[in-house]
Order: sequence, then C-alpha cells, then structure tokens
Amino acid sequence: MDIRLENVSHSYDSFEVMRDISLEIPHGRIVCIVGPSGCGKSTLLRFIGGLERPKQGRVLQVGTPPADCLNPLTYIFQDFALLPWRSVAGNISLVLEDHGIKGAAAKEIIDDVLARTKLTDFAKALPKQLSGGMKQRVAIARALAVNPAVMLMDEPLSALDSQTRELLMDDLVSLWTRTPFTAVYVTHNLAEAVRLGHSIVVLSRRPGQIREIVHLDTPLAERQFGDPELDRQQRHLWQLMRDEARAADAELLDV
Amino acid sequence: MDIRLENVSHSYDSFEVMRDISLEIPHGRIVCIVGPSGCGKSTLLRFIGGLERPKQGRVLQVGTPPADCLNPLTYIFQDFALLPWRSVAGNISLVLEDHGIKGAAAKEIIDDVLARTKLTDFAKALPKQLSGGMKQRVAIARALAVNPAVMLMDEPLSALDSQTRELLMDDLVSLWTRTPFTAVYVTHNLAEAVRLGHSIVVLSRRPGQIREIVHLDTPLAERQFGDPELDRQQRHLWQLMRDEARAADAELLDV
Amino acid sequence: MSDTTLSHPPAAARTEARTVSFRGGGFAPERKRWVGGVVFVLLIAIAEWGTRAGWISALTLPKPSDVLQTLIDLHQSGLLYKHLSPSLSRLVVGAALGASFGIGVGVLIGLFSYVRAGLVPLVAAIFPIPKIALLPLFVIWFGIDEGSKYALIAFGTFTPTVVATYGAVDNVDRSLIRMGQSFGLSWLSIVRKIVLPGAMPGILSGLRISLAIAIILLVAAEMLGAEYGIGAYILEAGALYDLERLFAGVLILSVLGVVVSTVIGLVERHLLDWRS
Amino acid sequence: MSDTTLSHPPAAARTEARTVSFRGGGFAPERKRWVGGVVFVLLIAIAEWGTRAGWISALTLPKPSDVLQTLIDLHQSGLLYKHLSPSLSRLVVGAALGASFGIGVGVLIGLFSYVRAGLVPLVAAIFPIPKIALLPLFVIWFGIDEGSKYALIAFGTFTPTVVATYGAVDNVDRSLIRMGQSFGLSWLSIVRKIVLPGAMPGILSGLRISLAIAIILLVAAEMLGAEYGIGAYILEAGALYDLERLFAGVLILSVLGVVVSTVIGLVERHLLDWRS
Amino acid sequence: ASNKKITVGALRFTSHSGSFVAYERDYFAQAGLDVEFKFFQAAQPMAVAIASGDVDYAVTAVSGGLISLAQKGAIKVIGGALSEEKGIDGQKILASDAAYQAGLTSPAGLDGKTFGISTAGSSFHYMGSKIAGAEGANVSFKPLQKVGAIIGALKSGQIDAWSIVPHIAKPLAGSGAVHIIGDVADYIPNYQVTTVFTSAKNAADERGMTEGFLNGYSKGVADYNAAMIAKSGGEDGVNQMVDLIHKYVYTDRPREKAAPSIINGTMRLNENAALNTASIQDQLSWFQSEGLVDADITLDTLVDASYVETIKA
Ligand SMILES: Nc1ncnc2c1ncn2[C@@H]1O[C@H](COP(=O)(O)OP(=O)(O)OP(=O)(O)O)[C@@H](O)[C@H]1O
Ligand SMILES: Nc1ncnc2c1ncn2[C@@H]1O[C@H](COP(=O)(O)OP(=O)(O)OP(=O)(O)O)[C@@H](O)[C@H]1O
Ligand SMILES: [Mg+2]
Ligand SMILES: [Mg+2]
Repeated sequence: MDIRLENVSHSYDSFEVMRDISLEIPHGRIVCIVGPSGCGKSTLLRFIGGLERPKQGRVLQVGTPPADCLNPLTYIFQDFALLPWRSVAGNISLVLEDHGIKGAAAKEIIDDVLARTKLTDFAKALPKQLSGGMKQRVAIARALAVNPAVMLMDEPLSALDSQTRELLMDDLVSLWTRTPFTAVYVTHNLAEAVRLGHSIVVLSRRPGQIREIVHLDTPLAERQFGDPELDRQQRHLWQLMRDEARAADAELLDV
Repeated sequence: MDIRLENVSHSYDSFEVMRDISLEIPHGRIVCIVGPSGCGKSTLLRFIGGLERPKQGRVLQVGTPPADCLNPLTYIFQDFALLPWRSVAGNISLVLEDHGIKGAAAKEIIDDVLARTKLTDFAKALPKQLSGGMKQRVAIARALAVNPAVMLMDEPLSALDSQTRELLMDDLVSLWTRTPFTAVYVTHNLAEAVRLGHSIVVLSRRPGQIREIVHLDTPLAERQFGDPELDRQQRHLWQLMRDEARAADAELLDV
Repeated sequence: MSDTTLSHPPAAARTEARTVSFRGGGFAPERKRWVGGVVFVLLIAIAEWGTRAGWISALTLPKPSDVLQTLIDLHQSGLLYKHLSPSLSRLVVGAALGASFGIGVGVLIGLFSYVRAGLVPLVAAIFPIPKIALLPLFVIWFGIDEGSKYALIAFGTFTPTVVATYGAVDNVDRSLIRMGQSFGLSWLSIVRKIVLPGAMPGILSGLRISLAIAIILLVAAEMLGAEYGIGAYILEAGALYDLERLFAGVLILSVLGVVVSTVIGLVERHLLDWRS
Repeated sequence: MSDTTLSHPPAAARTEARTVSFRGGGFAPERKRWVGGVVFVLLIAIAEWGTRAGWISALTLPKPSDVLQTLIDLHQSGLLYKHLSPSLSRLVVGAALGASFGIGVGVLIGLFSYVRAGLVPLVAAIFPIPKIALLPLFVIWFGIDEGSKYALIAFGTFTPTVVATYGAVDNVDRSLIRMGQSFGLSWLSIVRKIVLPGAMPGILSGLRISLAIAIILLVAAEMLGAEYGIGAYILEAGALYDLERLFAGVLILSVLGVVVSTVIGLVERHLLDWRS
Repeated sequence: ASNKKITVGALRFTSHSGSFVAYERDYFAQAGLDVEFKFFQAAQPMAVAIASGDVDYAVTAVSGGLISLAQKGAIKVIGGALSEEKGIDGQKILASDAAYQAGLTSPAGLDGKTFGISTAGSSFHYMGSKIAGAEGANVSFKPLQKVGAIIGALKSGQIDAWSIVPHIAKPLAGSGAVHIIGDVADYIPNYQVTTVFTSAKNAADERGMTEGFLNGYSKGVADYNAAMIAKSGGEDGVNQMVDLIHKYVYTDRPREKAAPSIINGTMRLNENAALNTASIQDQLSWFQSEGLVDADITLDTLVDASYVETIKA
C-alpha cells in the first residue's frame, strides 16, 4: 500500500503552516522528512495518519492494506505514549483488545513482537522501570503487533540520549532488513535521516514547502559511520537547512 | 586555575556510584566526560562544583582564580535553569545582584554578554518566548557574566534538537576561540565530545571508573564534519562504550 | 465511474486510491459560552413556573421573582450595604490574617525540616476539626465582638493555606535552587528570588480554596453575636423560615464567591503571566 | 606544613591547592519523625500543667487528663460506639453518594463540551454556598431522618469531587489519547482504558479533600434531629459548655480525619503504584 | 397494635414531660395512637420537621420561624403547654457577675446593657424586648445561636443579661459566675411560653387523631402537675414521676444527680392544653412590630382555636 499526498496546504486560523505539498510514499521504503522547527512536520504526519484533516488537498492511500493488517497506519511517538499503569505486555495487548484478539491469540502475537524487539524478559515490567530506550522498543513492539502497512514515526529517537539513539537505529535497520516495512520518518537529525532514509524530503521554514528530495541508494544495512558518500549528503543537507534552522531558532514564540 | 580530582569515590547508602577517580583539568582546555547512563557523570560534576561532597577523595582547586572572577566554578545545566519569571536581562542580573553589582555596572556586563551570545535583541523577552536553543544561549550568557574560571557543563545540548545542537556547538567553538576558557563538559554524545573536547574521559558503567582518556590535537576551530581522524576517534569511542551502553539501557530501574 | 462499478472491483483493488479516514478529534473541550447562561435561565424559569403554578410548594422553594424583589428592596433600603460592609470587613481581615499566617507557616515548613516535622502532624490533626464545633470556645477565647469572627475565619483559612503553601514550596523546581547555589547566591537570596516566586502559583491556587472556605465560614462566624452581616441575615432568615430572604442571602454569598474567584484569576493572570 | 606558614604565602599563591568549598545542601526536607510526637506531648503537657496550676482557666481549656478520662468513660459505657456507628454510616453513605455522583458528573463534564458549558458555572455558583445556611431547606426536602443527613454530606462532597474529577480528566495526557485514536481504539475503549485510569490520581487526591469536608459536615448534618452521632455529641457538649466532652468529640473527629487520610494514602499506594 | 402510628417531636427537657407521662402511662394508646418519639436538639428544626411531615405533633415556643411556617400554610398551634404563672418558679432573668458588681442588680438597670439571645425572633428576643420595654431600657441584643454560646458569653462577662428556664438558671447562679436579678413572670404576666402544634393538614383533616393526641397529652399533663406541683402523691409521687422523666431527660447522669435538676425544672403545664390566645396575640404583634414577620398575619393564621379552651386575658 502506498501513500500519496496531493497539494496539501494547511493553516490554523490565519496562521499558515504548510503550502502545497505533494508527495509519494512508495511501498517498502523509508521516507525521511527533515526541516527546521515549526515547519509543520508533525502536522503533516498527523494528516497522513488521519488524526487531523488538511484545509486543502488530499491524503490518499493507494491500494489495499494486506488482510492481516489490523491498523494500516500506525504511529510511533516521540514520547513513547505508553500507558504507565499497564505492563509491557499489557500495553501491547491494549491495541489488540479492540480487534477482539484475546487470550492465547493475543499471547502469541505479544510473544512474537517482544522476541523481535528483544524484550521477552521485560513482559511484566511497568514503564516506570524502563529506560527511555527500552520504552521506545516497547512502542515499536506495540506498533509491530498490529502489522501496520505504513509506520508513521515522529522523531522517535529524539527523546533519547545519543548512545541509546545509536543502538535503536541499529535495531530499526535490522528490523527493516529482516522484513522491509513502509515508513514515514520525521526527524531533526540529519545523521538519522542519512542512516535510515531511502529518500529524504527537505522542507522549508514555515509555511513548510518541499525544497528538495534527496535519494540515497546505499542499502540500509551497508550504511556505515564515516561513509564519505553519506557524509557528503549529510553536509549537503546541512548546507540547505542551516540558515533556516538558525532563523527558526531565533524566532520569538507568542505564548 | 586548574582542578584536580584525587581518588574520588562515592556511594549513596550502599549503592556505589563511582570508584577511585583521579583527574586533572588543566587551565584553558575543555575536558569532555562520556559514559553510559547512570555511571555518575552528573554526580562527578556536582562534586567539582561543590554542590555535593564525595564520600572519599578530594576535589582541589589549584591556583587562585583571577581577581575579576565572581564565581570561579560556574554551571551550565541541561534544562537551562532560567527563572521563568525574569526576563533574559533579569536572569543575568540575578547572578550579579548578590555581588552588589547593580545599575550601570550591571547593565554594562549584561549588554556585553548578550552581545557575545548574539542576544542583544532579546534582553526583554521572557524565557517562555524563547526556543530551547535561545534559552541555552541565555544560560551561557549568564555563565559568562560571572567570569568563571571553570565552566561546568552537564549535557548542555542534550535537551535541544539536533539542528540547534549543531548551531550551538559552532557558537561554543567561536566563544572559546575568541577567549579560551576552562571547561568540564559532560555528554552522552560522542560527536559533541570529538567536536569540543581537548581530551575525552571515558567512564565505565556504574560504579564509574576511568577506562580511557583520549587526547585530540586538532585545534577546535579546524574540526570539520567528516574529518577522518575525528571519525576514527569517534568510532573508537563507540567501540569502547557500545556494549556498556546497551547493558545500561537494559537495566530495570527500581523506582 | 458509477456505471462500471460492477465490472471494476478486481482492477480497482490494485490501484484503488481513497483518502485516509479521519479518526482524530474529540477529547478537547470546546468553549460554548452561552450554554451556561441558558442552563441558569432555564432552571430559574422552571422554578418560577413551578412556584406560580403551585406544583412546587412554597415550603420547598421561594418564587425567583420574589427573591429578586427581596434583593431590590435590600438595595433600595440600603440594608444590603449595612449587611455587606461588616461581612466584607470580617472576610478581609479574617482571611488576610489566616492567609498571611498560613503562608508564613507554610514557607517555614517548606524550608526547615524541624518545623515541618513538628507542625505538619499538628496541621493534619487540626484540619478535620469542624469550626462550628468550636464556636462556644471561640466566644471565651476571643469575645463575641469582631475578634471571634476574625479568629474563626482566620482559623478556617489558615490550615488549607499552610498545606497549599508548603506543597508549593516543595514543588519549586529543585534545579532552579541548585542553579542559585551554584552561582553562590546567599540563602536569603535563594528564598526571596527563587523559592517564593516559584511557589507563587501554588500559593495562589491554594488561596482560591482558602477564600472559598472563608466565605463559607462567614455564616458560622456570624452565628456569634452579629447583628448585621450577610451570614447573620441568612441565619435570621433561616430561623424565621423566610425562604425569600434565605435565598437572597445565599445568592449574595454565591456572587461573592464568584467575584473572589474572578479577582484571584485576574491576579494570577497579572502576576503569573510568565507561565507558558 | 604548619611551621612554614608565614614564609610560604607568595610561593603558595601560584600552586596553592585547596578543596573546593561546599555550597549545596539544604532545601530538601529530611524526615524527623519523633519531632511531631514531641510537639504533641509538649502541647498536652503544657495544657495539663496550666489547667492544674490554674494559670489556664477552666473556661479556656479542659484538663487533658479529664478529656482522656471522658474518652475512657465513653468507651467503657459503650456510648462511644453508640455515637460512632450512626456517624460512620452517615459518613459512608453520604460520602459514597456525593463522591460517586461527583465522579460521574465530573467525568461527563470532562468528556462533553456541552455538559461542561452547562454545568461548570452551576457548580461554581453552588460551591461557595454554606451548607449550614440550607439546613432548614434540607429538612423540608429530605426529611429529618437519615435522608437529610445523607443529603447534606453528599451535597458537601459532591462539588469538590466534581471539580477535582473534571480537572483530572482534563489533565490526562493528550498524547496517550492520540495514541489510542491512532490505533483505532473505540471511543469507549479510550474512555475506559486511557481516560479513567489516567484521571485516577487526580480523582483520589480530590477525594482526600472531599472526605475531609464530609467529616466537617458531620457536625452540621447532626444539627438536624440526630440523637446519636459524634456531631450530635459535640453539639450537645457545646450547648452545655461541657469542654471535656467537646474536646473528646473533636478529638474523635480529628482521629477520624487522620484515619480516612491514611486509608486514602494506602489506596493510592496500592492503585497508583505505577506512578514513578 | 391496630392503633394509628404517629410521630411526636420532643426535646429532652422537663417541659416536655406531658408527652412522656402520656406515653409511659399508655394514655396515647388508650386514645388509639401508637406514638413514636423523635428527639431534637433544638426547637427550630422541630417546627420545620412538622412542616415537612416528618413529625405530627410537637411542643415548642412561639418563634418567628413558627409564625412564618404558619403563614406558608404548613403548621397550626392547637394548644398551650407551658405558661408563666406568678407564684410558681418560672424563667429567671440573669446578670453576669461583672455587670452585677457594676450595679446591674435588678432589671431596672438594664439600660445600655447587652442581652443574649439565640437568634433574632427567638423567645429570648421576645422576653428581653418586653422586659426592656417595661423598664424603658435601651438594650442591645446579641444573637449567639446556641444556649452553650450564651452561657459562655454570660460567664465570661461578654454579655450582661439573659433570661432562661430555672433549672438552667439556678445551677448557674449557684456557681457564682452569674446572678439572678428577677423573674420573667413579673414582666410578661401569663406568658404562654410553649404551645402544642401540628401540621395544618393534621389540624384540618385529621380531627380525630388530633383530638386523640390532645386527650392523651392532657392526661399526662394532669398527672405531671398533680405529682410535681400539687404534690398530691407526696414524696413518693414525686419520686415516681422523677423516675419516669429520668427515662427521657438527663439520661446520661445517674438518678441521684438527675433528680435535683428534674425537680428544679418543674413548671406548671397548661391543664387540658388550654391556650392563652391573648399572650399569643401579644407575641405575634411584637414579632410584627419588629418587622420579623409579615404585618398582615392574623391570629387565625397561626392558631386553630377549635381544639382547646382558650384563655383570652
Ligand atoms: N493545533 C494547533 N493550533 C494552532 N497552531 C498549531 C497547532 N498545531 C501546530 N501548530 C503550529 O503549527 C506549526 C507547525 O507545527 P508542527 O508541530 O507541525 O511543527 P514541527 O515541524 O513538527 O516542529 P518541531 O520540529 O518543533 O516538532 C507550529 O508553529 C505550531 O505552533
Ligand atoms: N541523590 C541521590 N540519591 C541516590 N541515588 C542517586 C542520587 N543521585 C544520583 N543517584 C544515582 O546515582 C547514579 C549516578 O547518577 P548520575 O546522575 O550521576 O548519572 P549520570 O551519569 O549523570 O547519568 P545520565 O547519563 O543518565 O545523566 C544513578 O544510578 C542515580 O540513580
Ligand atoms: Mg514536531
Ligand atoms: Mg546526568
């Protein structure tokens, strides 16, 4: 299943957030979206997931999701969004219960996704007992449990310290390598983008518009730290964004 | 003024946090401390700044701070620690008031540090109006206002998004290049460490012990993204820490 | 499109494109200002209709229009102000005493471990004591004049203010205090410039509750030898089973409560506009 | 080291090494359990001494030992339980009614904008009404038997519970709700599995206040034709200016308050151990 | 067992003995009534309870609240209970020790003094006002809600004067903290202190039941007066009566401590529940003149005079 954005524009009241964004998210690929603060990345992702409706333009899903897919468009959030009163297993079972999956069927799915995210030993732990990296792994396991057609990730690693980030990127790459998934990956971090993205969409400052789309051909599993081609791309991206990032940073917020 | 740590060990009740750390922080240099989560980096920095006392060992300041130094050991915190009810200028004046610096004398200092951190236009803004990057610049300006002999920075950039982090690293480098300062810089981020550190102290998992001290000779101003020597060092550091980081991440917290 | 529906499905299955379904929204309160007014008007209209038509007995509720008339009379005869001004001064003096002592003690509890250990259990034990039970004592301790009224209101506002204040001091961001210490600020500077302003939001929201309690206690306070005062007026109306005056008095207190809460809201907006 | 002090300074200035001075500490409450007990014992000892020696008049305070004797008598005569059991059942029934209605209405206000707009101003207007002012009405509305006592306590606990509950619902982390929606959970699932558990801490801490109010209202409720009950006992003691019995009754209420708050603390620790 | 169930409101005062005696000696049962007592702490809620229908009959003082409820068509006074009578120990006028030492030794000295009352429109208010009026004194009234608060205020000298039933007045005076300076009966002759009342509905529609109640009640009153005032049964009769009353009054004190209080509290109750309408009219007029109740209420609104003999002078 692909996702297609057609001329999406949006404004909150008279506050224009994004302008005329058209984009294709092809099956089995990871599309990274980068851009300065406040350019509308999270808003765009909410449009794709159907949590909000754009003022203009359309978000289309092309083709039908596979039959065993419980929740075609599934998010992974920056703040993990785990229910603190449920154990790791309980948090995963939460998203199965509404589909009537309980008991042994649920246990099978839960055991499977916990094994894939190396969390088997933590099934009974409460979120408060876990480090940030572990929590995000639980969120990933929960997303895998519903067999999503497209994963929507909003800066999934930016609440983590950089060492944990490194570890989780490895985990994501190995998950993708085993069974490729489709994903829209929003991030601020260009290192993440060049590490995980098959294509990288660069947005301009608010109102967000597409400035450039960079395609990277190196297979994910082969991308190494210090790879000159990736370094070149990352430097290129930073050149594109640097001034805008500085301008976005220096803006006074009217709260 | 140098700082010398002599056989510092510490435990909270029977919970051992660090063991036998000896370290020299020479004048005019930036010493980075890296290590996995919970290895005692922040605790060590609190010892150096006199906010906490180690159970064993001593933290010494060698030599006297310059006469115009109002607060020899000055922190920059991860969470900025700005008083939200004071304007940018008010936050800086806070640390001068107790030294009896008021009125024109205070204004002179404040104007100077705001200019050095390119914040002149924001003197009257409240913290809530500023982006994270701007807030940390204010905290840096406040630290500069007391003319510290040693700056103690506890992950000063880790609450910022990676683009802002990039911008602030440039700012720190240019501040140091203009007038070199002494600093202890705690971070999780190896890219930051190789960018800003004259030497990098690698701590082991808890109880924190010094595993290795890496010295980097490239002058700060010449360190570039993609520099092969720095990449090599960064990769080396990551090799050293990777397994410990994973183990630290997978630890169950007993809260 | 519509004429080919039947033959289409197999082909469409491969390239079918449809907009993603919306599933957000809700769970965010929207403002609907007029509804509140409508509910009030409706309730009053029903009461008026019922009392006029007789299916609400005169014993159960007074006619709203009679209550209004009573209020107008009170205003025109000037009695309203004769009752309001002593009540307001009792409220102001009593609440000011109680709140300022409460804030003082609360800050001390927040700052000093020994004070905390000594006073917190005491305050916890005093909190659930119903103030009306102590009325006879208050007469002996503070006399039947203004003294006992001030004391009762002060006593009633004191305990909740203490609890709110030391909670607020406890909640002041420790990292700001550590910052102050790291810059070598004196203890007094830290208290004045960091702890107190940081505790302000908590103290003000505690004050909101304390003042509501003060208004409620007005009635209890004016049980004690008060000739004039809204509380005395209500008590007299209750004793005479004069529902119009009872409701008029209660209405005045209710308005007083809304006014006090609005004033605190304004003070908060003014003093705490640094909150994001 | 010591014998060269005088000649040393110039040389030392260059290489002088001294430990960094400590400037942290303080501003973190330490537990000092025994102090609370000492304060209580001290206060009681002073009161005993004063009343025995006579410099505290018998009109001002009863002898603590007499109060204790009264309590012992109450216990031995079985009267304590005769008074305690109706009070407790009033408290339980009234508070259960008020709190459950309050939680229900509070959740509705939290979930539906129209309910919120209609009821919030009403609750705000009812909040500052002193319940004792309405006693005569309550007799007409609910009779003089247990009905009016339940109603008064329920009414008193209702409003604070509503306010605490809708505040708690408003404070449920919106990102968790968005998560629920993004996984296609039904509205009811979101309410049951996310909103209600998320609002639990706020509701419980609201209950703490509501139950304290319920205990205070016990005295007002038992003004209404109650023969037995702690409130009635206190009122009777007050009417007879019998300070020993007055203080004994107040002490019982105070202990009741502490017990209730401890129970809620236990429930919180049990139900909310997921909080970090 | 086939008797009609009714509820009678009472305070635990000796002035309610009429009902207690009638119950204990089965006079109510003989009148076809199955009485259940409902005890109150104060008179005011009892009046409201009659209005709400929770209580059928009760005895209490005429107060503003009672008149107001009558005006709303809720209750009726149907008989008399307790009256002041010269020569029989009645309500006393008290002065605080401080005021007494300063010269308030008789009600003549009341000018400029403070007088304790429970609430505006209470019987205390009426008595104080009448006494002051008779002495041409200007007194200020202090509403203190509860008897306990008034006693505290009087003992500590914060109010100067008060009037109260003898069994409370005498022990207070005995302690030396207050002094008796006069009798209410000297100022309000034939004061109808308390009355028997019921709901307007009972008075109008339940004639049989109401007559039955008054009947039983009157027998109780007759026994009480005979035993306690006429002492027709001698010492034994008094003791028997004290035993009976002690079941209801001062129950928490042992018999020997309760007895003096019960005997001290003896006052004459109206035989046959006769009602002094003249006194009632005087009270009503006073309430009206003070603006405490509506000026257009007539005696008929308050009283249903069809049940008992009325005293018009
Ligand atoms: N519900 C809303 N109402 C009004 N303005 C909004 C709303 N949501 C977002 N905005 C504004 O729209 C702009 C884009 O927000 P968005 O969160 O999509 O940016 P972003 O690119 O994700 O930023 P960041 O990098 O900081 O996460 C911001 O200026 C934000 O303040
Ligand atoms: N006041 C304290 N009492 C008890 N334990 C503490 C205290 N402060 C810190 N610790 C514990 O000491 C250990 C080291 O803490 P510290 O904050 O110094 O680690 P860190 O290296 O800064 O970790 P991070 O990378 O997460 O910032 C942690 O396990 C922490 O839980
Ligand atoms: Mg975002
Ligand atoms: Mg740390």
